Amino acid sequence: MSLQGFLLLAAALFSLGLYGLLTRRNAVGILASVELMANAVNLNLVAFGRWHGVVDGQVFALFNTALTVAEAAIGLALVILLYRSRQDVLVDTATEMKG
Amino acid sequence: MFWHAHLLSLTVAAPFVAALVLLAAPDLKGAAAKTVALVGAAASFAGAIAVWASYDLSQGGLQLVEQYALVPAYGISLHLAVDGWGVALLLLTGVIITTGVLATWTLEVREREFLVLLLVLVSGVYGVFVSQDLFVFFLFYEIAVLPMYLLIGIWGSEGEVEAKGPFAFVWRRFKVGGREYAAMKLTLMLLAGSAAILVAIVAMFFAAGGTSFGFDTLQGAAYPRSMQLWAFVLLWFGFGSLGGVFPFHTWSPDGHAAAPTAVSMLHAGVLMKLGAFGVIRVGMMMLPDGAAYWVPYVGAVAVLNIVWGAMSALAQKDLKYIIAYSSVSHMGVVMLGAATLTQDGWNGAIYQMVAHGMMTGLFFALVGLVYHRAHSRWVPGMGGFAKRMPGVATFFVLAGLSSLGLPGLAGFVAEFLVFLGAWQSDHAWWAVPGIIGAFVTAVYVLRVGRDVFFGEGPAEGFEELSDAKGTEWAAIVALAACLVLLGVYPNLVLEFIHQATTEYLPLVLGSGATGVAVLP
Amino acid sequence: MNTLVNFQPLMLDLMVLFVGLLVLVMDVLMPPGRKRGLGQLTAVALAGIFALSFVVDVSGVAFSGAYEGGAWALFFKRLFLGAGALVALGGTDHVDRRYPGRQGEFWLLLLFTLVGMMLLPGARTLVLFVVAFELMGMPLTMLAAWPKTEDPTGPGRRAPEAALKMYLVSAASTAITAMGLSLLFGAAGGLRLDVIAAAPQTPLLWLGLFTTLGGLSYKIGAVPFHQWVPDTYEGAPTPVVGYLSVAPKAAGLAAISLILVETFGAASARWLPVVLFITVITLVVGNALAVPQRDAKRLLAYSGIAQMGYLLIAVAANNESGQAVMLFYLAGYVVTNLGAFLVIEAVCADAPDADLSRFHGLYKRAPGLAFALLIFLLSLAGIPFVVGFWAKLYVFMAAYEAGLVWLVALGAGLSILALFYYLRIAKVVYMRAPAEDTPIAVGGGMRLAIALCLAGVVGFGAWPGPIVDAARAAAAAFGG
Amino acid sequence: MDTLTPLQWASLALFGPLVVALVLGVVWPLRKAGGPAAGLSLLGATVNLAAASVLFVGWLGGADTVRATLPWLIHGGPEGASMIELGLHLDGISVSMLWVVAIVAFCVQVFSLGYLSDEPKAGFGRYFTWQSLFLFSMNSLVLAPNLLQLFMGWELVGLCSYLLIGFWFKKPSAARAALKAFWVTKFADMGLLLGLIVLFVHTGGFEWTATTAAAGTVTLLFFLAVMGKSAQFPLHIWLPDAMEGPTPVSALLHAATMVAAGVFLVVRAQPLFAQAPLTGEVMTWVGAFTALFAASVAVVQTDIKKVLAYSTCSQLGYMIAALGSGAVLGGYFHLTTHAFFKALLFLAAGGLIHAVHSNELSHMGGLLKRLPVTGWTFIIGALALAGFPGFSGFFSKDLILEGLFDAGAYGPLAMLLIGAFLTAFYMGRVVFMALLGPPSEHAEHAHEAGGAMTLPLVLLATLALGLGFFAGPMARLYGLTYHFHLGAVGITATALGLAGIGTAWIMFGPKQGLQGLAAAFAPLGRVARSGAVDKGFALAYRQALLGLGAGVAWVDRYIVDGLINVMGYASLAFGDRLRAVQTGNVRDYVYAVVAGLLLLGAFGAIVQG
Repeated sequence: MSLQGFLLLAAALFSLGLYGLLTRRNAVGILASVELMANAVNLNLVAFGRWHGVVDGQVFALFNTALTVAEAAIGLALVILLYRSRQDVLVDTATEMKG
Repeated sequence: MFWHAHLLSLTVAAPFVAALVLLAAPDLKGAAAKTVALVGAAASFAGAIAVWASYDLSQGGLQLVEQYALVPAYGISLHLAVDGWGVALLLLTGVIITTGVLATWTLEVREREFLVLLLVLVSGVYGVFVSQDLFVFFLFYEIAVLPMYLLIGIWGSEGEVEAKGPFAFVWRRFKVGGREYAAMKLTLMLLAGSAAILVAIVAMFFAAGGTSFGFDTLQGAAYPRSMQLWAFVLLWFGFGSLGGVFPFHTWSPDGHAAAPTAVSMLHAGVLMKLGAFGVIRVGMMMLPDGAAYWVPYVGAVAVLNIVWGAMSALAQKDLKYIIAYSSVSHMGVVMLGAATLTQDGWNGAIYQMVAHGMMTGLFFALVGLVYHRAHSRWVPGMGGFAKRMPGVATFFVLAGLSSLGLPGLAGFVAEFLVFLGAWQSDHAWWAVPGIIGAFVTAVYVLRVGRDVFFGEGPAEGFEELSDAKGTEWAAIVALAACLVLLGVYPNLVLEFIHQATTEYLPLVLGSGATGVAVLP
Repeated sequence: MNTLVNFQPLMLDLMVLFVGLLVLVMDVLMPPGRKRGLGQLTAVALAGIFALSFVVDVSGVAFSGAYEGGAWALFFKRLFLGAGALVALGGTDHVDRRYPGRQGEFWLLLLFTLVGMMLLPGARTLVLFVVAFELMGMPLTMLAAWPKTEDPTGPGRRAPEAALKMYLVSAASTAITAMGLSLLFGAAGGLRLDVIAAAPQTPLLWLGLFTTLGGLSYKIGAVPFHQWVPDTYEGAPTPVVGYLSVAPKAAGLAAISLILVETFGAASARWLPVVLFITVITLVVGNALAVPQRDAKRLLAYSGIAQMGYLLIAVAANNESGQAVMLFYLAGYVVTNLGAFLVIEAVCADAPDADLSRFHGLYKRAPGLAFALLIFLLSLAGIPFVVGFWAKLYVFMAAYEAGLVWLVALGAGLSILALFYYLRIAKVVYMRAPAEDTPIAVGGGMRLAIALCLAGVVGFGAWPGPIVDAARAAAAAFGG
Repeated sequence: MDTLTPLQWASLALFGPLVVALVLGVVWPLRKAGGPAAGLSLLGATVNLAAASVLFVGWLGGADTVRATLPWLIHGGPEGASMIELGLHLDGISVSMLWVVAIVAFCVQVFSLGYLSDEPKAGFGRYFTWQSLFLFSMNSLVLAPNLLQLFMGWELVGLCSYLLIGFWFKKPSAARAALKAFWVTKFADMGLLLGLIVLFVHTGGFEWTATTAAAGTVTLLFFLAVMGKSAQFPLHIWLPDAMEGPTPVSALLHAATMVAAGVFLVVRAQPLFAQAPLTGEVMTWVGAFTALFAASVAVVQTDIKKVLAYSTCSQLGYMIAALGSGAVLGGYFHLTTHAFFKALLFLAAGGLIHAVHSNELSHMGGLLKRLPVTGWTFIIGALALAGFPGFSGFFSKDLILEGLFDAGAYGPLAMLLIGAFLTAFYMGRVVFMALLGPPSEHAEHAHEAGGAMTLPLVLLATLALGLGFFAGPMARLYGLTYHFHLGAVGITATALGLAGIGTAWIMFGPKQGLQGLAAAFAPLGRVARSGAVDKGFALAYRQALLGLGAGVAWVDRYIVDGLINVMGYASLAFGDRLRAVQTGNVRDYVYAVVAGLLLLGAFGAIVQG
């Protein structure tokens, strides 16, 4: 498979994630979309690393995976907090502060 | 030797030290606090007199030089020195702050804080007049401007302006005429000016090589003409907004009307002079090409100022507004003198700063006194006050006479010199509206004197009226005496002013254009 | 010397990490009622490390060049340490009172964010960049969400919303930025900044650069990536906001400087229009939106956005004096803004919000706080004799030197608008009558923290020379 | 006495009253004591009179011009710095004027002792303070070595006029009249100031001896000031109102001395005026018209002081016309004689008013019997004013008319001749109504006042009677010669004067005849009382000046300041509008971030790539 193939797949994944990010109202859905985007990035990194013939990309991807996991954990904690205080997980109902 | 070597810094610092003492001693209240302030003010006044006495006229130039490095990386240093103009303006400042503190003696609300701010402010004023470093000049200028916000906002008096005109919707957001409004407007307009000044200063700094802010460096630098043209406008706007230049004068009536007595005295008496002084000292002297180009406009606007201010004063019904507009008009005389670029015009401009400072100081002291007793500034409601306050009435008329340029009082000398300079300049016609302005002044000043003090009255509700007392007398009499002294014997300070003008005017005109000789 | 295992440049970072571990251990060992000491421990330890930073030699290279110490990085580290120490000092009361039993984790997270920030200025590879950023960012989100209150009117009730907004915007921008970084990697074939700097200038490279720039703009809250800022500042606990408003901003600017000036400095013609555009809209929007605000924290949030605009001017100057100015500005900004938020915390400690009406007549209730607030506000407005003035002045001078006269004029003009909203706070503090006359009790730590901030603001303002020299020296080391 | 030099005498004359004024001004207990203040002031006036007399006698003997100056004000011009000077200038013109002022002032002060004896002590003291200040001011004007000092004295006498007219400041009409006088003269003084500036810039000095191409401009500007000060049409409007002041003030300032300052300026600056024929022409016509106009108005006045006030305008018109046509001696001599007889008339009128407590002619009548000294001295003054042969006014008026005749100014001459008839007529009217005829009820208890009020009258009457015979010596003082010669003009004028008196006798004497003629005067009375000129000025003041002021103030407040407010308002409104962007919905924030990032990326990839 050529580099372009990987990049196209990554771009597709990223676009899917972006679409979910922009259209989901449910916080969990948004978290999942962000994960999708992160994985697109990882795919990119690995593909580019392979293409350049260096390991940097794989290292970066590893780090990135770890960070994404941590981020998701915090995100889920926040979702729980949100649910506790408002009994739902819809992000667009939290609009008390504005202007 | 110590005293002489540090005379200027001591003079500048004296009020500041008094302010620190007051700040450090929260238990000082009432007369004790006022005495501390008076000592600080009087010490600085004494310093100003010592400067006057020790300035060597035959030698001229900058004297009593002190220099301390401040920010070497940008060539900023605390460089103090006095020239002939400085001598005259230091004396003015000394008189005004001393009498201002005396006139404040009746203040009973948060007086310690009031005096702290007032004294800090006046330190800044002194500093501006003796700075020989543009940056330090600017810093002192800011010290002189900033405390105004709190001084007016906290101790000011309320007023109201009717919502009318095409912009009446503005009243939905602002309480026009109120003291918070006045304080905010004054601060914002003056600091907008400061921002403009700062931009011009930075431009000058780099155009002069980027090594020093010293006057000596900046004054002789070869600035590109194009830069001078816009930088001069910035300085004119910047300093001019403090100097009450049309149309950036509108902070002045509201601000002066709202301000407490001593603040009005200091603000109209000295602070507005800083603006005009800045236009001359920085704008014209350092940017001669810019000055040469813009001077016709500066003069025309100054003439407009004179007439506009006087005509506006004519229609005011609020005592303080009348005096405030008269300041706008009289500051026009200063700017007119500056714009003539003649020896007499410049002499007159600086002399008018001194003369108007004392005169308007006296005015505001008297108006404050009337307000303190009558609890009103509304002229149509007054009348016949002279029965209860004959002394105040007399001195009010005296101040009025000086403002309309009666010979024998300081105002005449100044206006005469300015008009003389105007007729010698390239725009002789400037003298005509100037003289008409003086006539209109006669109309409104004496009319308000009549409306307040003469005729029948006083009406009901003015039972508390009484003549000036104690320290108030001291303030009033001292200012009036200065007006007379300066009117009768102008050379007392004019010699000093003339000396400096002789040195400075060629900077603007170019060395070839003048043959002004030093006085024998 | 084997730079792979040279820990010398990381000494300070490791010390902070150690303190963090110490807090973790102590938290387990300490009885629940005595955990107040953890805050004090943090404050003292950070202050100590701050002092040690003048002794320990942290220059050199670590991780085979992936990390680089030096005067520039050290300047930032001191800023972070200072900010951390001041927050710990001033925030101990808050944490102790509001999060009983959870103090340990709070300080631990704070220390971890500090480690992240301190790593950042020395990072010379994208991996370390991302790791440092996340180490800084994720605990901050948690700190913002720290209050667990069921009381719908109590303080901290808006924290979940604040944290959520911060988190979601962050997650979105991080994901897209990561994509940008991957493109940078793809274009350059390496993660080291020097490799990227030498990369062929392809569209892929620019795509990656600008996407990354956007992500960093989110960190400093530049328009249009700023919208989380006011909501988060308004809802999150005030000491956290104070910290959030200075330290991560400095870190973000360090990162921007590394990318734009250090890596792509030679190609400034490429990015300058973009940065100028962001600068201008940040200045305008920040100032304009600060004007109508009624909540002090929210007002300061917008004003903070505007301040970032001024700092971006320094970056846009793209020269050594621009960097020096940025460092000086940040030093002043840390003490000023942190001081202002600490005063807000002192005044509104138990209130559900920081509405301006709570500041009415503060002068009568707490003259010292009122005075300190006034000075902080004047400094933010850039008024002479306090540090903010010199900061703005130097920014203007650097911009003028770089030929950006119009930007100087815009900045100077908008500073008048800024003065208006800062004075609005001063106005209610000094000119309005208080609703209640009760004096405000301020704890010792808070008092000391505010006094230190005040001393910094006034001291740097009265005598800016040493800091200017230090900033210049640090800037000279940058990119050298 | 010979031990003092003329300069020292002059200094004594100048500074004596100043010292008195300063002492009274500063030492308020003395001023408020009243009597002692008056004593001190009188002492100053006496010293002044003595010094002036010594000088006068000296100059009658033919002394040379003496001049002494001190530097006062630095002037820096392109040629270098010089000093503008102040000082003393003694020659025939200044010394004679000094003497006239000294005599009248002395008489007035003595008279005031009696006239104002009912005033409260503080007011009494204040009155004499102003009197002394006036004396100093007038002397500094008269003795001025250059036109600048003359201007300064000029302004100061204006101030004193303001203070003295407004002496009863609690009376609104007095406060208003004082203001009006000050404003009108100040308005006119703009001309003098501007003229001085033009003169200075052209000649480098304020000398009246200068020769300059700008003389026309300068003198026309000067003449504006003269019109104000010497109450020439149409700037005469302040003078009748000025009668609100105490009558001795009217005698001193508004009849004898201050209003004559305008004429004095023309005499003093004759070398300049001589270079400007156009100005002379204007002066002749304005003066002649004023003489005729004011005389006509005087005819119908019912207030004795108003009659005298208009008479003063009229007589000043004679002087101006004379000076305009080159009859310098006539103008200046008339100034001198007029000073004495008009001061006499005012003081005597004051005596009459004091006796009946009214200004109205109809309230008087038959007072000659009750106040013989006052009455007879008044008649002497009236005859002098009417130009009755042998009285001083006869000689001086004759000089004027002859001068106009010689200059060929026949139009103005005709006006002045009619004026001469009217003058005699209205003075006759006053005499017959107030002094002769049946006593009115007000006059029943009238009686002669004390010596303080009668002695000055006698002294002035002597001068009014006899001064005409000293025209020769007076002319020598001015450096001119005088020969008595009664030509056709003089005879005509005398005849017209006698006819005027006769007409008055017929109409207001015992027979009360010729009432048809009185009816003919009625429209004139209506015109006079309607105060058309006054109304014109009031209109200019209220509508033009105040209206413009109100307009300017409105524009300043609501447009100029309004725009500045709008700038603030717009900033706030902009912020308000912008708030809508911050919806509070985090999804919108994410949209903004994504959009921003994609935009940046697109910019990077497409535009830059």
